[in-house]
Amino acid sequence: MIQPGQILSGSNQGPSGQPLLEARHLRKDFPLRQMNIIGAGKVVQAVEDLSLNLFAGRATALVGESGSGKTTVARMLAGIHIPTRGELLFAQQPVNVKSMRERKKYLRQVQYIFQDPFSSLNPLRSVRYHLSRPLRMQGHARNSREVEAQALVLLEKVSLTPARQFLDKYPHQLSGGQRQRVSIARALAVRPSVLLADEPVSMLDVSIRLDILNLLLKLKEEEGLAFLFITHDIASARYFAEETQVMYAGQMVEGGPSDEVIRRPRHPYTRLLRAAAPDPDRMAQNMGDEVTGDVPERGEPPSLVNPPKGCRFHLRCPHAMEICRQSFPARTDFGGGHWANCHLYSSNLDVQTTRATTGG
Amino acid sequence: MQATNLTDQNLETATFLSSARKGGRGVFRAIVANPKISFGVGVVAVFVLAAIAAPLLTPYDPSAHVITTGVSRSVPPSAAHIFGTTGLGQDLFSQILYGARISLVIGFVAAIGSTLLQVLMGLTAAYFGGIIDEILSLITNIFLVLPGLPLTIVLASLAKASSVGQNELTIAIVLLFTSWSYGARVLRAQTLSIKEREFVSAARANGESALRIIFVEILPNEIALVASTFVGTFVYAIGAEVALEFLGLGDISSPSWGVILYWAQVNGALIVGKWWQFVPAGLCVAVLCASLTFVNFGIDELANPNLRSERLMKKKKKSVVA
Amino acid sequence: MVQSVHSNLDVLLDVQHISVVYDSPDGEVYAVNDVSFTLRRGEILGLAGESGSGKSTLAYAISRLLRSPARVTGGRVLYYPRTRETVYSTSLPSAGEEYKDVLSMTRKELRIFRWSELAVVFQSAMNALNPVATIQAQIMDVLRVHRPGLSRDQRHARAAELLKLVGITPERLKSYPHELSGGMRQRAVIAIALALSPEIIIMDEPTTALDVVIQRDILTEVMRLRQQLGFAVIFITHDLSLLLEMADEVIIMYAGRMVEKASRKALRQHALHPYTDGLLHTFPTLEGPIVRMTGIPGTPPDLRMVPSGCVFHPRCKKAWGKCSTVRPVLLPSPAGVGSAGQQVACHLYTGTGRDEELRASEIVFRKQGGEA
Amino acid sequence: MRFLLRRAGFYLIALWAALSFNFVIPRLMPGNPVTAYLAKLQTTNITHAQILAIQKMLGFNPDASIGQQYVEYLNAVLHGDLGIATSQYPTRVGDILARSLPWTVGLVGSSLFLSFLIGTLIGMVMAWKRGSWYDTTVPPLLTFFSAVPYFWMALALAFIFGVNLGWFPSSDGYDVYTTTPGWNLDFISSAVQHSILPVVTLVVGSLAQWVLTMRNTMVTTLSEDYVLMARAKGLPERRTMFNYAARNAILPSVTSFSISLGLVVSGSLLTEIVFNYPGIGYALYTAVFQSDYALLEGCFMVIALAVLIANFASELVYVFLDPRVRQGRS
Repeated sequence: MIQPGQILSGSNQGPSGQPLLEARHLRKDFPLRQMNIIGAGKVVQAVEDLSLNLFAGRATALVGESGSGKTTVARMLAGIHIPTRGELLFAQQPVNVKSMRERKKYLRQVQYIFQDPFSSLNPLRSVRYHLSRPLRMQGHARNSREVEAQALVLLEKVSLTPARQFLDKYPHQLSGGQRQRVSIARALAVRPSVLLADEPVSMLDVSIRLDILNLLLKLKEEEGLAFLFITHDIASARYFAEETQVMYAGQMVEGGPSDEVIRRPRHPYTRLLRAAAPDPDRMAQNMGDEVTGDVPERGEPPSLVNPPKGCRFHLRCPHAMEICRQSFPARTDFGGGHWANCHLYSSNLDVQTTRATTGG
Repeated sequence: MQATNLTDQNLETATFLSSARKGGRGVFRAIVANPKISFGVGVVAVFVLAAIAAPLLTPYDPSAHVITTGVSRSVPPSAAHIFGTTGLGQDLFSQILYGARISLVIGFVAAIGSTLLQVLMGLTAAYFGGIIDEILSLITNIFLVLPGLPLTIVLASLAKASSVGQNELTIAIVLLFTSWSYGARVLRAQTLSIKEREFVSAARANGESALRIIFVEILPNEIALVASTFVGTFVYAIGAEVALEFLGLGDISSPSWGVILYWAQVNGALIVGKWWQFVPAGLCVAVLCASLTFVNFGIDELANPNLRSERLMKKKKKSVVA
Repeated sequence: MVQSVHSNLDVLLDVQHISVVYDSPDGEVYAVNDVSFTLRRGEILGLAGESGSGKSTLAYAISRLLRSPARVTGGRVLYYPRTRETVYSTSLPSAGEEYKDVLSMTRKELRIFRWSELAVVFQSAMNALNPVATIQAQIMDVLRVHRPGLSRDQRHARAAELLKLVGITPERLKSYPHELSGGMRQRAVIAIALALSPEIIIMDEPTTALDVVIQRDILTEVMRLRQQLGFAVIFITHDLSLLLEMADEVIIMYAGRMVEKASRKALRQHALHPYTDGLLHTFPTLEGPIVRMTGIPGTPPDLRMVPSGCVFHPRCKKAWGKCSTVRPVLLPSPAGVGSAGQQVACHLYTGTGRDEELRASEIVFRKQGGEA
Repeated sequence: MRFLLRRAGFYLIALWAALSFNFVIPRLMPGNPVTAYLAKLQTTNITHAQILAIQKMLGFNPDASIGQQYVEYLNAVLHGDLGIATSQYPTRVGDILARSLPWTVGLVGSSLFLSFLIGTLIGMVMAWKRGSWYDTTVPPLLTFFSAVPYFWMALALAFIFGVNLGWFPSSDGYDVYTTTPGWNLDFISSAVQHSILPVVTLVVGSLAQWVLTMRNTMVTTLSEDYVLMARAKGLPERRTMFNYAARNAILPSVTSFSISLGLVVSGSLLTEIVFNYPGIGYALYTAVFQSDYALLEGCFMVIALAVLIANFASELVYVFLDPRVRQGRS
């Protein structure tokens, strides 16, 4: 067990070997279903162009506000939504999510952990039932004796001990943290190699959040699972994931090693997130004075039905320029895997970006 | 249709059912504990027992003409004839007992059939969504908006005219087809809300089949609602069946509550003051329907505790400060 | 028992031994258990605690907004109004009386007291606003009831002024709540709260449902308005790091009991109660090395089966004999420990031998930089 | 606005469905519809015109295809030609319906309005004063009354107040002997007198539906934050109850209007029979009694049309009451 206070290693070396799960230029538009049949098919452009790689034993965090499309990304990777464009590769083999057979084989490797512990378990079913379904579906256990044995192992793995006591409990007899552990155990039942965690701790009490995060870290390190960690809290992204990518209104804005992206943010939006995040070490006086520009809609992400052209952040960006309204900026690499899509850097303007007062 | 609107019944109440599911005993204890349900079920049980044990309770054959002499064959209630006799001198008490069988059977058959139809329409529309949902909802809403009883009257009278003939089964089927729409809409609404819950997407991501998700994962969480719409349909069916028979669309030869009232109306019992020809039968219908509606309120309170009348809580100590 | 008799005018609210009970089918549940504290004029008092800690119940008890089955079973809430010159305020207590006990106010007095002296900002603005009425209607009805003297367009002007105050364009007066975004709805609720420039504003997790950026905007706004208008704020949240940034004083609640009260500075430097200390170490940091942290073991308490003695002892690393039997009382921190005015309810600090060496080892452990 | 257009479209489809039912049902019944009717009539002297009338009513001319018959039937109906009422030969069905519709509309309209008003008020007060003595006595009482079949309630009221006590007339729509229909005073007063018992029957029968719907939604509305905020604002009780709680709690009642409307209309048909009140219900009764299928289907169509129009009106009221729907975001 990792001791408290021990510096987490492996957070800064680069990924080794081939990515387990690759997403290349995924795009997702949801048709806005008009009630009247003849209505023009308006579309919600949820995710514009997403690429990311998941490596065994490492975690990539996807950070963004509500409505940024981060959950849609997770659902695309979990085969719940079918991407409008772009492709998905598992162990370098393209995955055709449309075919039921291939999807089922893919789902044996990639499991989803849901956000709300109170609705991710069927209230009328016991913990035993929840674990037995995946075990039987994937053929890991054929009869109830094998199911019980493997279920007990799973409960031990998520430290719900004494396991036998939890086996026949109902969801309403468990606390939020315990329910989340059961849904993690359910995900582990199919012996996956990739776990997609959609804000696994944001609905939990502060004191038990770290227990769940540490459990997931243990699974990452000891079982070598690859993680996608979706969150709106950059501090937990830095704590949990080696890689972080930031999304805004369906567009990728910045990415790279977590420590680098969060402590030395380059994209104005990441800086805004950094400045806005509650930081106990910062005194109350300079309460984010630099952040509150006078843009009336300053705090609201744009609607995704007809999003603004070019970089969708230009409405709220203190450094917005004319070019930002026309075209989406190309990617600029800052070395060490740290990149950002922003005209401040990409259209090689000579303007020297003033050192932002916040951050590193 | 007396079904109460349970669309906003939230899932937490399902935990009540699951906590009562420690074994059959748990559910039974929960039902008996609720005063409204136990009272309602008790009264219905009395009717059912009376209907079954009819031959033991009354010596007369319901359609036999017992009173054949005297000024009028219709005698007021007396020791011999607890509820008096009909215009043709038949014993009303036995007619009501045997009649109970018909009303209960027709009501039950229509209610069961209608509930199955409601579950089928509601759940498939909600689960599959898209075009299927549009079409099924359109049909449901049309049946909901069209006035139920007139349609039933038209169907029943045409059935009577054609060779299908006039028997309880046709009435039950007619009632079935005109009573399912409200329940289907309510069930669809709730299934839509449950479908969004994450344990359903978890099951789907796990590769479970759609059928299994609907009937094993979603339906059990709606038992309270299905029970409530079943009882609501039962009440509607009884009311409609009695109304049809009152209009003479039932089998007027076989004694049932509606037919008793039909003959009361035809013989002008009202004008000549022979109240016993329509009061007992009417009361039976009212008491049965009321007790069933009571069961419905009990189910509502089981499903949505804050509907329970506050009075029970007030018995506790008065609070220090208002 | 903390005696707090304040004659000087800077005390606004003196809460003494408040207890709140929920009547549940299986007996009475103590949601708030014997809590006392004072609120000074213009002070931001943070109320921190996890779910089930009773922080919201305490705030609603003080403002007499509790709904059955909750009811106050003891204590007093002494309100010291400032006799103000501005036309908006009506001084409640009759001449000579220095304070008014909110809990024993008559219905009429309560109606005058509400919103003109104490206003509330609810958590999810979406259902705190009447969905079928315009924002303007919901501002002006308060003005019509409490400021009968104002004419219709004076009220209209005041409504527009309030919206401008919180950064919303006055055209939005005519719109309905569902037409506003999350951030704007919350600002509209704050505008309504400011309508009668109350002395106290209770904010029940005002920004929890909002995104980080909007939360920052709104909190900055609240700080600016407090500077400008001088009202006191009772700020309820589960996010302790927020309070460490903006609150003057912070109260930590656990299972209905007040476990610690300290200033922001004292809390950050030397949190006394093990639960507070644990809470402070559950926030991953944005700076410094990434170090494995542990949350607080065990699960939050079930108020129906509250552990004996100190409620926190099952989860407390430093629990010893007395903790599981005797309930600790809230006492000012002993000399040389913590800072002035800091209160804590923990046997570590009741000066009975056993706690001295435990605490000594505690200070030694901390000096070696044993934690972040 | 788009919301209203969509709803209007729906009601047109519903009307079309009602018409099609009328056309399809007789054909669905096994056996040749015309011979079945003739056998039913048992009258010996069937004039050729009657046979034609029946055939026309059924749109049944052997040579035309089903499709043609259907089209023919539809435009006949749309021109108000509902065929001949065989029971009151040669009067046209349309005329009978025109004569009796106003009575039913008056009866149903007034009793629906009264029961909605009284029921909603009682429900509101009961929820507001939850836990008082009548919160536990009124619901069971109302449940009993609403469970009583309408026509039986009519019989009981007619018997007690009409026949025995004689307070109110217990049959006919107006005093046929002394008054002549028209806009003269004594006809109107006699009509009102005659309508009292039927209206009371319908109101008592349907009251429970409104009271309980309103009470349940009011109970949930009262626990909403905006009601708590209204109280915190120090607004007077009455204003909080009406402007905040009731204003929102009334919405589900209006949407459930369509269900209750159907119930009250059905109830009125039977009540009219007991009071032989000259409305559609009575016409329907005679049609059923004398197997006059043209009149029967005519009645059904008129009732369906009235119910659809009433429902559309209730949707208009709902759009007016709920701003969220006005922007087409239903």
